[in-house]
Amino acid sequence: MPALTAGESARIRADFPILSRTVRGGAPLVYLDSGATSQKPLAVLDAERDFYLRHNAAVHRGAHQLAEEATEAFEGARGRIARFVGAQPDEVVFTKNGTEAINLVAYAMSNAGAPGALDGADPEVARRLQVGPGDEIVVTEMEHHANLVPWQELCRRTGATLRWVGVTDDGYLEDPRSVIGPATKLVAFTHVSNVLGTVVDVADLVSAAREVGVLTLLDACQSVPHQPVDVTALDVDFLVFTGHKVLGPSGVGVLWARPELLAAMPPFLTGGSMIEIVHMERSTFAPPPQRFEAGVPVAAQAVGLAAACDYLDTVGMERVAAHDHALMGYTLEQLAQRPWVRVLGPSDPAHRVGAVAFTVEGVHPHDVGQVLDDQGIAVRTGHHCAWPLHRRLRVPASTRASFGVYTTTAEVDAFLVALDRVPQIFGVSA
Amino acid sequence: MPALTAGESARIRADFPILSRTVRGGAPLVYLDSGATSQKPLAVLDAERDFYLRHNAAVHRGAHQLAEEATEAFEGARGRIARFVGAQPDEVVFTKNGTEAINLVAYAMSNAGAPGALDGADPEVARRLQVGPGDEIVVTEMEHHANLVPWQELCRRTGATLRWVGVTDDGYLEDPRSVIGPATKLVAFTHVSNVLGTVVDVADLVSAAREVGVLTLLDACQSVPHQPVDVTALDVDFLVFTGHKVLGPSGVGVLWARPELLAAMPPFLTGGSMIEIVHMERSTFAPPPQRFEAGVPVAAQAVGLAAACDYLDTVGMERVAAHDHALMGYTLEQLAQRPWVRVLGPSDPAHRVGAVAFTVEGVHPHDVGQVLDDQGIAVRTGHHCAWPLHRRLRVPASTRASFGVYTTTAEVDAFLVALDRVPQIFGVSA
Amino acid sequence: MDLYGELILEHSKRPVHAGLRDGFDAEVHHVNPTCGDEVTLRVHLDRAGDEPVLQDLSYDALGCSISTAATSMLAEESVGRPVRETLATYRGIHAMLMSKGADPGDPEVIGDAVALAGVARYPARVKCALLGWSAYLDALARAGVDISGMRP
Amino acid sequence: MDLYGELILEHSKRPVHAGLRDGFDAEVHHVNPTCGDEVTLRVHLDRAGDEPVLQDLSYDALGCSISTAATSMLAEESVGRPVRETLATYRGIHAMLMSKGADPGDPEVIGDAVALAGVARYPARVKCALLGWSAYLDALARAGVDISGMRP
Ligand SMILES: Cc1ncc(COP(=O)(O)O)c(C=O)c1O
Ligand SMILES: Cc1ncc(COP(=O)(O)O)c(C=O)c1O
Repeated sequence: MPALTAGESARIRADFPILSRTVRGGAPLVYLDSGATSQKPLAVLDAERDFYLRHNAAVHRGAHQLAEEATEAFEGARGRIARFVGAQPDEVVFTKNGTEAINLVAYAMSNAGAPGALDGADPEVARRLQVGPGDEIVVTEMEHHANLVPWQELCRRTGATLRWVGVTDDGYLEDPRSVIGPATKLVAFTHVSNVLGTVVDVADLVSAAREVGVLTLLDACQSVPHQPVDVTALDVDFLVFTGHKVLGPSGVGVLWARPELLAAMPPFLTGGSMIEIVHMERSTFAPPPQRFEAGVPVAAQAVGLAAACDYLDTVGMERVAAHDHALMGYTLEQLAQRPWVRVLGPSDPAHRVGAVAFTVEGVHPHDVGQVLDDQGIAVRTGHHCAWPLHRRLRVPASTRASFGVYTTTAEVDAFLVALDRVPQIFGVSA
Repeated sequence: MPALTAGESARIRADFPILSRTVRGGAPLVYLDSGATSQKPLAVLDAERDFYLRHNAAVHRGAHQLAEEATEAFEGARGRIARFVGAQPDEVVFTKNGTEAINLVAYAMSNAGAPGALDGADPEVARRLQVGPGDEIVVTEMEHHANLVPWQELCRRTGATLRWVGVTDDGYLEDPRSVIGPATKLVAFTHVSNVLGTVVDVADLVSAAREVGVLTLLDACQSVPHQPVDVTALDVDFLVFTGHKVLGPSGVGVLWARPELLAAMPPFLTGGSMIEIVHMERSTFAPPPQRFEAGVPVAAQAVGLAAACDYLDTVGMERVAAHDHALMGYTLEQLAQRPWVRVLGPSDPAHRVGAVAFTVEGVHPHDVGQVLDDQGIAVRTGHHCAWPLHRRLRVPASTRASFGVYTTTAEVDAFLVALDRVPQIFGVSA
Repeated sequence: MDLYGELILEHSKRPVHAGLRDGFDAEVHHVNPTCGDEVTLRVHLDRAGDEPVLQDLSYDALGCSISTAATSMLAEESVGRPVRETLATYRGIHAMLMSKGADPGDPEVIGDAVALAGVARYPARVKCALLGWSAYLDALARAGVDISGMRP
Repeated sequence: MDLYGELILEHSKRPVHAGLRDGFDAEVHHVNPTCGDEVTLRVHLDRAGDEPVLQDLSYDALGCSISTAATSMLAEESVGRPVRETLATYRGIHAMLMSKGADPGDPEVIGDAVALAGVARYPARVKCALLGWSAYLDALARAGVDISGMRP
């Protein structure tokens, strides 16, 4: 699959007006922070605005024509987004971001311990959802805080124990089978590290989990923007991603789960639109996905995210992946020529997607970022919400350049030129 | 304070393009469903779009110029929205909707029971947040499901007991002092009923709660859109409202709380941006409001909501209230002339805001709504997420007309003309 | 308001076979959570012959004219017939209601329910028209009839 | 890159009074959670006279050049002076950093810290420049000095 041509790149960039702005007194913006959040094409902004200007109403709460149209737009978006990851519409739950989607699962699991919470659920599925003292939740040492802290808190609430698969010096996962065992209830791990770009061997972790019959949750926040993702092929039990990193608006995240799990899970947020019958004394709940979408939902945002799926599918996710791969290869190759730069994570571009984090010998990553920013290059500095991973790699922080579908090799060049000023400014040897 | 003039109304309506569309084969839209969700003025849509087109970046997560601008826009919005309800910026937490804001408090209270969750908190405040068997949560019989089901579930998780203040036949609250007592931990009640329009006597409930020294939470989802609201004057401990009902975008809600409560409360959603230090074994959390805003926040939506506050303050909330009052008086007066209509709730317009729910003798509310919808009048039918209230008033459901700042007397007239067809169509006596 | 034709109003005011009767094989209670419509429905099967026959269908419906009329039509059309045939009626009604107005319904197959054709233009009301039917399918399933492949 | 002037680079490479020394009244540990910068800081007060004097300020700083340099300047400027005077310096630095570039800082009041004036143009870095100062204020408070009214 070929990378994007210069002409295609130019056409894509024209859909993102923010990319032609300048920063810091006239420097053209070079946005290499798509790992934090992506920019949005006009088609996404137009879809959201069109929803508000023509169909806005509370979805699932009215019978008048606007309410019908809004409901149809919202449920249409659910179907579209489901298709983007090879899922069925009813298996897709909308949340406000990836973080809420992970918390939803963590809270459903602790709520499963409340009296009556699993009444009517398939007993075998119910058993898999229950967590208590002696049980273990397994994560990895390369997780984003969003896929670590909710599990720490689940353990705090239930008395379970958190364990983790370690990371090697070169940014791969250690053997999961030394950690996953009969006490494990759930293995929650990232598809792609938001710092190292490492593409995790999902099949290996899934088979390790299957061997002991436990649940798996995949944090796909950093893979869905860059490569085709198919829930069936991945064979996990839960998958999470977030709209704002995949050209969509902020305020919308996605939880996909196997239907039998959603059917058994007790609710997380409760209120309107997720109920079946409400009495003052007690309530019963609607079937999924409604059971997990309390309150007026993020309808305009879902419609925007569906437009983002359309946009990416028009480019073609295989080509998006090829483009990312080309950028990754070029960036690693160029950085390798700079001995004062230490790239974190795998040196083989075939094992990486989306992001390149690095340190400069003798210069704090913040200062590196500042020098880049002053030349218009927007990168992220700090621990990128993966503090334990940085501790593991014995760096206090790092500087990260990350790519989007609109990123070009020329931008990588501009980044390199700006980077080359760092040694001189801080008087370290280049 | 005078109601809006015809000229002012016309100028306002021009800011809401959706109001000039037609429905059901050419009927002009008469949108009387603002209680479900309000329409959005162009200024709000423009503010959101402008944020995406010029400043979009992950807030609080970067040091480059876009990230600075996005953070400033987001925190500026927080300050603006805080001012709208007489609060300080740091006392305002953004959620995805009103429902999440209420769940946040309910989960913080059950999480308070987890080991170590209140370490470092002021012991007196900590005690007020802890809930267990023998404790009581008090709500009212007129609550929206969003302010009922989360408390039922809190009781399920903690073993506490739910109690409620009853509703009289004419839609007022019964004496709260028969329910609020020494076992009460929290009194959660609505400011304005989304069905009856009843304006609750907040001062009375707050003083009943104070007499026994317990917390109060006010669901202001239906008051903030219609009248000036000031957290200091109301003197409650928590206040919740939702952006989409107050001319703002969907996907943003607000929790206001006294700073000493926020300071002591354990987190609800956990992940990035809400932490202080993260180790694999354990984490510590940031001060409020960040502690309660995990993940990339709803920045564009907050910016949109701030623009909605600007819009309403330009009209003037006192005048918005006067306008609503005029519409309410006129609607009640006109409906009173139709003996086949039973209006639910107080007959005195001075005790009502925003909504008029009613039934037609011998015709199901759905059918009433359908007849109206077919003539372009968008109203809501059903239990309006307040099922126990309908049961209490001995009606299976109702039809509700609700107002926004853009609603006109002419629209109420169109509604009445359409309504007058109901008796004839269903062969009941008019 | 062509939606509310004579037949619908007639069925909703005087629902056929209404009321709950004894001697049933299964009883179910279904609600439409968005609006609060409810139906309690019982099926009584005759399994003496080659295939099960719906001997009685009794119900108590609380809801709008569409849901009440639809349940009444279901009862009128189905009582006394082989279950298999009633399921064919169901498929016909379902197809009509999902057609957004394109399918007017075949009176040979669905009887009085052709009067519900207008409902297809109002997606939010389709659930009302199907409330009784979904309760019926559920009751059959609980009475041990294989309805697999029946829910489109 | 006028931000990284001689003085900042000099202070960040050779921070003044760096290292943790014994004989202190209070020790605090502050972090900047968005980036992971950390500082451990100790104050040692001399309370013999009319007003407390900062006898020693020792610290261990892990962070960017801005936060390290700012902490070094704080130490250089403050050690040996009455606490009251160091708080005046703090107010001067805080005002400069919050001015978005409008206030260049008065060298009479804040000393070498005028070199940090450029930081005011980068809101996300202001926290870096204040990390050591906020630790210092906290340490004073824990050592029993009334700093009320000091945090603007
Ligand atoms: C009184 C009241 N409380 C809470 C809510 C919940 O708000 P949201 O749906 O935005 O979560 C609503 C509206 O649906 C309401 O009317
Ligand atoms: C790997 C990973 N997981 C989870 C998240 C959380 O996503 P959000 O901030 O949208 O909740 C992010 C991004 O911040 C991420 O990079």
